[in-house]
Amino acid sequence: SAEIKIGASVSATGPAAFLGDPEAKTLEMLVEEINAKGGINGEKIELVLYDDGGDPNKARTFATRLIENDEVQAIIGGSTTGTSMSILSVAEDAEIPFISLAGAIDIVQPVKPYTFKTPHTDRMACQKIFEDMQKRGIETIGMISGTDGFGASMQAQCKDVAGEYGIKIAADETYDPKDADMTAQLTKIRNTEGVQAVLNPGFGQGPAIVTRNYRQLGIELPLYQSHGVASDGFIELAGKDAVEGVRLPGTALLVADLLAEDDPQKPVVMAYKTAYEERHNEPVSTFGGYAHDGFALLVDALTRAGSAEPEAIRDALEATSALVGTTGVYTMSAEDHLGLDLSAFRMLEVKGGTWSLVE
Amino acid sequence: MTLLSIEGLGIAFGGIKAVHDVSLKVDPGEIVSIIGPNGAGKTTLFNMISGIYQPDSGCVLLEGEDVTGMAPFRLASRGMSRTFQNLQIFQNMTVLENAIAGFHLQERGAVLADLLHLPSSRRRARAAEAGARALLARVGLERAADREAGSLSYGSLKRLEIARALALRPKVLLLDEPAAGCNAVETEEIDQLIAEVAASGVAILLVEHDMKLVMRISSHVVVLDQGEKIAEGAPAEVSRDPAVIAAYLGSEEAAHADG
Amino acid sequence: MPRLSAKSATLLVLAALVVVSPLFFPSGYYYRVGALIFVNGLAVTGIVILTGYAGQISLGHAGFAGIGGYACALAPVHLGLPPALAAVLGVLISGALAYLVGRPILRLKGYYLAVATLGFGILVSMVLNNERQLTGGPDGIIVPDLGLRGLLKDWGLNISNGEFWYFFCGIALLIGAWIALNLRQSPTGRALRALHGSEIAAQTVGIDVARLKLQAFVISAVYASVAGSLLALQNKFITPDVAGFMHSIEMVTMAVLGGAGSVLGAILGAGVLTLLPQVLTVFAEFEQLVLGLVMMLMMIFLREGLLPSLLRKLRGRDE
Amino acid sequence: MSELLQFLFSGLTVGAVYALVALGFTIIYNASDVVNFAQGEFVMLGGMITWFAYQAGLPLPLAALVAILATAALGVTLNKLAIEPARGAPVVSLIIITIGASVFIQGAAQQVFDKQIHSFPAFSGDTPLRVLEATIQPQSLWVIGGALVVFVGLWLFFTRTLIGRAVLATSNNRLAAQLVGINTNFVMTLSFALSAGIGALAGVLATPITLTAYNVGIGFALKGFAGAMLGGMGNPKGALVGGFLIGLIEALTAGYLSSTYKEAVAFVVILLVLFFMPQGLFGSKSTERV
Amino acid sequence: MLTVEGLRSRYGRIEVLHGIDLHVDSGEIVTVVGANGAGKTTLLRCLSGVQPLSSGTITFRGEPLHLVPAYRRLARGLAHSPEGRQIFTNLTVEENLRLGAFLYTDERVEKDMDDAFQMFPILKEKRNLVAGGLSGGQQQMLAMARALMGRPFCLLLDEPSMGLAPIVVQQIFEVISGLKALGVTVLLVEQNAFGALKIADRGYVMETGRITMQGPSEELISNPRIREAYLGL
Ligand SMILES: Nc1ncnc2c1ncn2[C@@H]1O[C@H](COP(=O)(O)OP(=O)(O)OP(=O)(O)O)[C@@H](O)[C@H]1O
Ligand SMILES: Nc1ncnc2c1ncn2[C@@H]1O[C@H](COP(=O)(O)OP(=O)(O)OP(=O)(O)O)[C@@H](O)[C@H]1O
Ligand SMILES: [Mg+2]
Ligand SMILES: [Mg+2]
Repeated sequence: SAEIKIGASVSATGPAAFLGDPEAKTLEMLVEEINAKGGINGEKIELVLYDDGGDPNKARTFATRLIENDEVQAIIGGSTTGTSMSILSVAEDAEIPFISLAGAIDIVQPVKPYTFKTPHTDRMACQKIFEDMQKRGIETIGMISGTDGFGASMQAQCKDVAGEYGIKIAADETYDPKDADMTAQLTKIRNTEGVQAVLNPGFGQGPAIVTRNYRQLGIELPLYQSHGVASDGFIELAGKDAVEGVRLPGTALLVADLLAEDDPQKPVVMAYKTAYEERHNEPVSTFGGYAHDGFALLVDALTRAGSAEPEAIRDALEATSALVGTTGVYTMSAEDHLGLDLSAFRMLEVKGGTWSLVE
Repeated sequence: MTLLSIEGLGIAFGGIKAVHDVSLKVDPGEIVSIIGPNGAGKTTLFNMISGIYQPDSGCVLLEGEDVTGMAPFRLASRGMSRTFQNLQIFQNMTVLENAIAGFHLQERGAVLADLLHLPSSRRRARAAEAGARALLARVGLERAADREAGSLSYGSLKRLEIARALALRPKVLLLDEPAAGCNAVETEEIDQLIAEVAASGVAILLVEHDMKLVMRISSHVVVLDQGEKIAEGAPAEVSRDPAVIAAYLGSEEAAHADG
Repeated sequence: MPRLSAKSATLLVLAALVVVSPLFFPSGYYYRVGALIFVNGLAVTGIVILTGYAGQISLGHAGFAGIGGYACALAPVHLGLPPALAAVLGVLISGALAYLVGRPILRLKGYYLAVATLGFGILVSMVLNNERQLTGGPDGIIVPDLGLRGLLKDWGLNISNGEFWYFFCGIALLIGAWIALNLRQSPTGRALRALHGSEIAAQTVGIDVARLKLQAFVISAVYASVAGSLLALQNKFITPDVAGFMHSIEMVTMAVLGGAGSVLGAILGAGVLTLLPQVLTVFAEFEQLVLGLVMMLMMIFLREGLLPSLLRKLRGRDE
Repeated sequence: MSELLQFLFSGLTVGAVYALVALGFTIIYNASDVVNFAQGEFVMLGGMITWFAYQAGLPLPLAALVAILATAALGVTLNKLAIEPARGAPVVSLIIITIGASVFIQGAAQQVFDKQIHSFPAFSGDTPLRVLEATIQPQSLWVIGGALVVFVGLWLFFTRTLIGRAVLATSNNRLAAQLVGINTNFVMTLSFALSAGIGALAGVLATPITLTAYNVGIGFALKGFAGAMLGGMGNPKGALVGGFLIGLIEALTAGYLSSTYKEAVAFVVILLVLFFMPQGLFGSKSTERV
Repeated sequence: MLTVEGLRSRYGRIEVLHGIDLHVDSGEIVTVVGANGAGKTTLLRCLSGVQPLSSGTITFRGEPLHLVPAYRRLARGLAHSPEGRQIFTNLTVEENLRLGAFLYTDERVEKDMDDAFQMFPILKEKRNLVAGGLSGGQQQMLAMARALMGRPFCLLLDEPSMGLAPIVVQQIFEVISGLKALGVTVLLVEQNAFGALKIADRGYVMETGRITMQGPSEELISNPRIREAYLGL
């Protein structure tokens, strides 16, 4: 058939279901939407979606399957860095464009011809946070990170980039994503000389528990969370009282209603947010947004390429310019297969139990 | 030199002396029987001799060497073999394989040879199998060779254990109630087998409650009661000992009763 | 007609499967699945030796797979070893570690052994996760190419990546199965099964139980390590997941599901559990549900494992 | 000093959760020699069902009761449909069945409920209690109290009641148990109901602290298993002490040594204990004479 | 009291009992003798319900028993002291006995326990010790005592004298005879055929899964074939 076949392998179950589940739901929704509108250049899109459970070995198998068996023209997916790395090596070998939904910079650095990615990097999140800290005159901080892929990767990036902002990490603690109590680590941080703020990279329940324990211990220092928990669910889980004053770098999606009317992202995020929440009856998350953007990039490229040849798609992807997504505005080039800058992030703070923009 | 000699062996469980200061000797070709009431400490004595329990006191000498508390598998390689009152069968293997297992010391070799199926490994295995079949025939289990050991009746298992113990070609053989679960006729077969083994120069230590068997084949009888030796001597002598009759036999006829 | 021994029959069936299956493969993806089955089959064959023969449970064998895999990732970079030698290094480290760890913990029995091995596996995976400088942390690390395919190409044998790994792993599995089958019928194998039946009786026939268990543990660790190396080399990428608890559980499940006492059975189990998720993608949403259900049903109705139970049923019908 | 106290509170809170899970393991193990790897799923169900019932408008105590009863019923179903039909199967097969059940329940939970993380209010509010310089959540006291109550209950059950003795007899020798008139099927049903109920209770008590989601079961199962083995499988005292010990070791390691390797330290301690006490701290050696 | 008709039983595919007919009248002591592997143990296991029948019927006190699950048979009055003793090795001697009386909660339990201790004083000495630590013979006594705690009308005994000292063997046979006075019916499987036949009223001879001979004890004792094959005379 003349259909365009797009493959996806995401972690809809398993430890990274947090990421993969909204991604899968988003992709299914968007494909349906676009087909209802008559497809791209008149051709319908068929989505072949697999759940790799966050296992890189499985992801590699599914990537092989998508390419060799299902003969897709492009792949979106790889919710975690590990699965993305697995998929990209297959895709590069087969010369099929691949848009990764994972955070690590290694995925697109060094640039690989067929691999792109949508999420801002952990490093950018760290930079955004440190910028904010700088503004508040914070120089010494304590970190408490999850040992999962997300937490560990961001922990490393933040440690790496902290010096550039003149920030000293005086305490560096971790917790297992399944841990139930972090008061021991937080006590240690509190008792560390000179700590002025605490930063918690991680996703899942860990950050919620950290936030609660933080208040339980009565720590008054500013608490920074990561974009890993940028969702309304986090406020609910951590409890409105505990979460008051917490800051984190988030995407426009989270504060869709607060965006200025002239904000270029406003229409895009509002459309996605309304559609998703209506359909799935659960709040949108940043991660679903990555899939949204990945799909938008692909649709945009397909439209411009006017062909579903992998080669043509790749070229068109690389030529993406000023595409407005939920995460930010993408402008790709041969040297940059991510195409976002720090402006993609907005510093948010919980005030009165809801997100607000930090000016 | 005595083949096996035990000197002042003793052990206690939770303060209770199960065996206390027991000494005895066995020479090649001899059958020494240990009798005594239930709980007298016979099996415990066996367990100490064969290295399963560590004695609290005393020592075990095998061919003049002190082997007290030595691991069972080392004792096996020095020529000690035994059967159990509570059957210890390799339930997950066939009857034949159980018997072959008894040949372990003769058939074992380099693991690497086994992994690579080298001719030496095959040769050893073949020899063991032939030996095992012969032994099964000797205890009347040749027809059951390929059955799963777990599916044998109690009496047959008892005999399988004897076959396995004989496979080690022991210098000392400890038999714990070999005739339990066998009727009079079957007991006689076992009786003969033991006598033959002894005649071939093996030292045999026997625990058995079947007095007919004990009286018939023992060269020497040791009587334990509450962990202590209360009498010893020739079978006929012991069976007339009033202390033995009171503690164990119940009546003198019991020693000669035909049942 | 002389009766085929179980060993020759198993090897024949396996060899036939490896060689004939590709005739029916519609696409390259099937080679990939085949290769995965062979790798898992190899790991599980080690479990057969440890659990099926010797009756010792391990919930930490993925740790050895992790060591094998990371050896291939790290040794070429840090020690400059070629990947194939790195795998050998992995085997040596796994074997040595199994020896050191096995000595104290193999005294434990049943669930206590299970929890001790579990602890070992968790320690390994924790190191792989947390020593980011060295291992790349949870995000994983790139594994250099084995280079053998290039070599084959130079010799005029040009096969695709998928095909290469399919046959390479297939051969590895055949060798692994051959060794495990040799062991079973050998004096050592018999001694292993004997200690499974009764450790006390095994001792009294002269079997050095502690040593033999240790040997089985080391051998099975080597199997896991080789499997881990093969996986890493063919994926060209590795994450600490290979060493994770779930992977250990998966290995044991494959072995038991297929029939832990039989090499062919266990490999069959590996096949079923590797294929199942691929087949179940049709159910997407219900994949886990169905997987759990299949596991339960198979164990309820084929309690000795897939192959032994099926053979028993077949034989039952003959008579 | 206040630091130490804070670490101890942390360890006790987490340890109590582990202890509750470990206690859940003991019953089924005592009845059947099987470690039920689906135990963690019972904990998950306790939390998830409570949350859903609570969302649906039930008052929290009633929601919790519903969750415990529903989970107990599920435990019975699991026994009837999966464990009983497999009677006589080797223990490894039974373990695989329980693992299969765990996978199945998880799969079902993500269908019936959702994949989100949930929590419900703590029973006695969130205002931390201050002890010297340290603080503890009121909910922690609930969990610790729950672990102690369940322990005492189980201890009395196994040592003081004939039916408790019958449970032990069933695992020790099923054939003999039948011969003395014990309905071993009933014993199994009862064990699964109790075990699942205790698991669910753990979930109910712990969720305000640990939060819950469809996939939290395996983590609980693992730590509970480790705790039970450290204390000696099958012994309620062992489960209690083992669970608390692991919690305390983790908290103290995180506080004084390294939070990264706190679990490693816990497992090293387990390995050390087992090296010297192969049956765990309180496990009784089974006496089989030869 | 107990009637067995056409009883067949199998282990897997192999049938080991090929149609057993036998009956035990109220108050009788009946013994079954046979060589190793004849099927005696299997027969008793069928009667107590722990081994399934493939066909045949068992009638006990006028009611069909073969459909009653094993654990209810003690309540019907049928107790079994099995081969291999099958005591609860992890429980204490006293707990073993109490579980023997699992069905009862009245005061008689204490009295029965005293009786058991009187019969086997060694058990009283060891009452608080774990049963697994007992010697073989002591365990055998415990198994017998535990069966009696169930207050049976009919007692199935599988080689009760195995591993017992001669003095206790005499005593056991006296106890069994004594049961008769108490109105307890006994079906006794014994390798000590001579001793068993001496106290039994009637006997059956079992060979490879079939009953090949039966009759009053005296008759069997004097039968030359039996004397040669089982009594070794
Ligand atoms: N492991 C143990 N734990 C506790 N007590 C033990 C243990 N082993 C032996 N005993 C005690 O030691 C005593 C001797 O037991 P042993 O088995 O040696 O007796 P025996 O002479 O073989 O008796 P039988 O003729 O009944 O077999 C018994 O009272 C027994 O309870
Ligand atoms: N679990 C089993 N599986 C298969 N076959 C069995 C099993 N148990 C017993 N058999 C077989 O059934 C037959 C009868 O065995 P049973 O134990 O009833 O004999 P028995 O008369 O009690 O013998 P013994 O005097 O040796 O105790 C034997 O051939 C035995 O091998
Ligand atoms: Mg004894
Ligand atoms: Mg019998």
